[in-house]
Amino acid sequence: MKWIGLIAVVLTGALLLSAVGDFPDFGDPKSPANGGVGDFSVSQYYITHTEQDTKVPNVVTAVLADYRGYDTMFETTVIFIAGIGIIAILRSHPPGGRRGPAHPIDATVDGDHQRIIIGITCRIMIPIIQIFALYVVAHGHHSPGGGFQGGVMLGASFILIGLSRDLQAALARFSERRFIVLACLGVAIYAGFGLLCLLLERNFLDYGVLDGFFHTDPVMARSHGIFAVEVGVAFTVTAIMFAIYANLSSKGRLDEGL
Amino acid sequence: MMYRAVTFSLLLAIWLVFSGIYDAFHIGLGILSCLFVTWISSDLLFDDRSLGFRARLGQAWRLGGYLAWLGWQLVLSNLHLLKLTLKPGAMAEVEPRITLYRTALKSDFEKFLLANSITLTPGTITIKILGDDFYIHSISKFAADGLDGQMERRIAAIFAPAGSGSPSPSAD
Amino acid sequence: MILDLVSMLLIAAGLLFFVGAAVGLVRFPDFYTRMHAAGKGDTLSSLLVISGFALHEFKDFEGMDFILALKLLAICVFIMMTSPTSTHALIDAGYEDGIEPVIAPDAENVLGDPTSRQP
Amino acid sequence: MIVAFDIIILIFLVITAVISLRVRDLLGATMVLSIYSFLMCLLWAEMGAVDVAFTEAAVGAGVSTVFLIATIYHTRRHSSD
Repeated sequence: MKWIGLIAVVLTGALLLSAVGDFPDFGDPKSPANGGVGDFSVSQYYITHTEQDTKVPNVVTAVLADYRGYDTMFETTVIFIAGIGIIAILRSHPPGGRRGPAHPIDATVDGDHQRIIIGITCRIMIPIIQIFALYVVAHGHHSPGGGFQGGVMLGASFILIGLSRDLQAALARFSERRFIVLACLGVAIYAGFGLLCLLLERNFLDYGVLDGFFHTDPVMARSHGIFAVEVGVAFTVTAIMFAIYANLSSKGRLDEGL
Repeated sequence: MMYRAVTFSLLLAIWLVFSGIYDAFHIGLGILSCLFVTWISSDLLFDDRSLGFRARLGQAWRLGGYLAWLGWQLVLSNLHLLKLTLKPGAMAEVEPRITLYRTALKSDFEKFLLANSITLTPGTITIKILGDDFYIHSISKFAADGLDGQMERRIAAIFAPAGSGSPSPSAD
Repeated sequence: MILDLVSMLLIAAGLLFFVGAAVGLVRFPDFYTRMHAAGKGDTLSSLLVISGFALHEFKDFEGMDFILALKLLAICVFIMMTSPTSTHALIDAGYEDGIEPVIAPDAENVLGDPTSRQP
Repeated sequence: MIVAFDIIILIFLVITAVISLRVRDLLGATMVLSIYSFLMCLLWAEMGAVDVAFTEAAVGAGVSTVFLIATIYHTRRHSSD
């Protein structure tokens, strides 16, 4: 069996390597991505028109959430489905009784150092991590970042609570009901803003029509629309990251964690 | 309530430093985010809430002074390490040992500060804390001898209440 | 000009400490002594390099430069807090895993054998 | 874009990829995989794709390592091949 795998890997690798030769050079102005076919180029359009179309300085965010918003919506949905799949496969209740009590760290065996050194460091760092994650979400327009990165960091801060104390402490802040609702809410926000545009007789995810909704001109409305959609992405990613950790670390019982 | 306000303003200060864009939209978002984080994890930043605001301020001021002293100790620590690694023949001075250090500090935060300071200063790392006993790995005899009570006295001085003479056990 | 020179000096000093940490990581005899090199060399050298960057960006005393310097200072504070904690966590994990420490002949191991777990 | 830097990172990428496949101890393989992710993040940041580098640092080097460790903790630690 291993030999068949090796043959497949070598064949695929040879194909990929032979295709590398056909790539345009790095930074080639005439490559299809940069120069375009004929005289129309998508990337030229993005670079020159993003600022006047959407008032968003970060071109990547504008492409991600506006020009290619459809793609990002289904990326969010893929994350949502992955999380729901993990919950559906792993989630189980312990036999007899819904939930066992939390196990405190046994100080006589492990010592106090985990509670004192690691616990206090995590306690001080977690609010700072959370505020930084929200900063990343809110400043996706101006600097690198956005819903995915901020959401992952916000989820990671809850995972850190689960790692440094136990899972119950994290679940007390972000219960199962909350994270499932939040995950659904995120996708609903994204798709809802798209549908809102559809209801106002424009294309799906064409935020320019939402100027009445945001009380601004159409260009700023696109900027605000991007922000709203990023918040939706952040909700889903936060909830799903924590949901995956909670289910994986407790074998789906959500009782004590690692 | 007071501690919630302090947490909120600390977080808002961090947000303002990070943000760098000061229009109504972004500051509004910042206030919303800080409110959210204060709501979800305000109990994390400060554990013990028996102290008044003024005592806290004094502690924070003395903590700053202590951190400056610690920075100097960090430089000394690294010079010692550099000498051990790069000077030819200095490898003979590497005599690792595990020593016991008993502290009189009571509260968790003081112990935390002492443990991390020990880890930062010359050639010593805290391995375990069992009650009042710190088990410390030192890289050389010089480093192990550096563990006199000076650091502990400085930490106790930070959290000593200004009025009374006895060290406060409840500071955090 | 002077600021540039000072920032260069700081970065060079930071790199020197990095070299010390890297050499120590190879030359020291066991896991515990290597953690000394890895944990401490990292902290001070990162602090020095970052403060060198902060000084380098601090050219024309504008508002944004202060903000940038404050951001770098925040990174310094985070490193000061998290680095000793991670060093401690690693060394404790190594002890719990039963790695035998090298002890100098004139000293005794007060913590006891790591494999027996209880001091 | 510094070519020498690129080449060093790419060499380390190949080394870490091979190590993470060869190591029997799955926990060790996870740690090497996290180093791989971090090198990938460096490469992207160096090529100017800061957004992608940010995502890789948060997801690849951060959260996915935790997920893998949580999974290994509840399954076997050693791989059979």
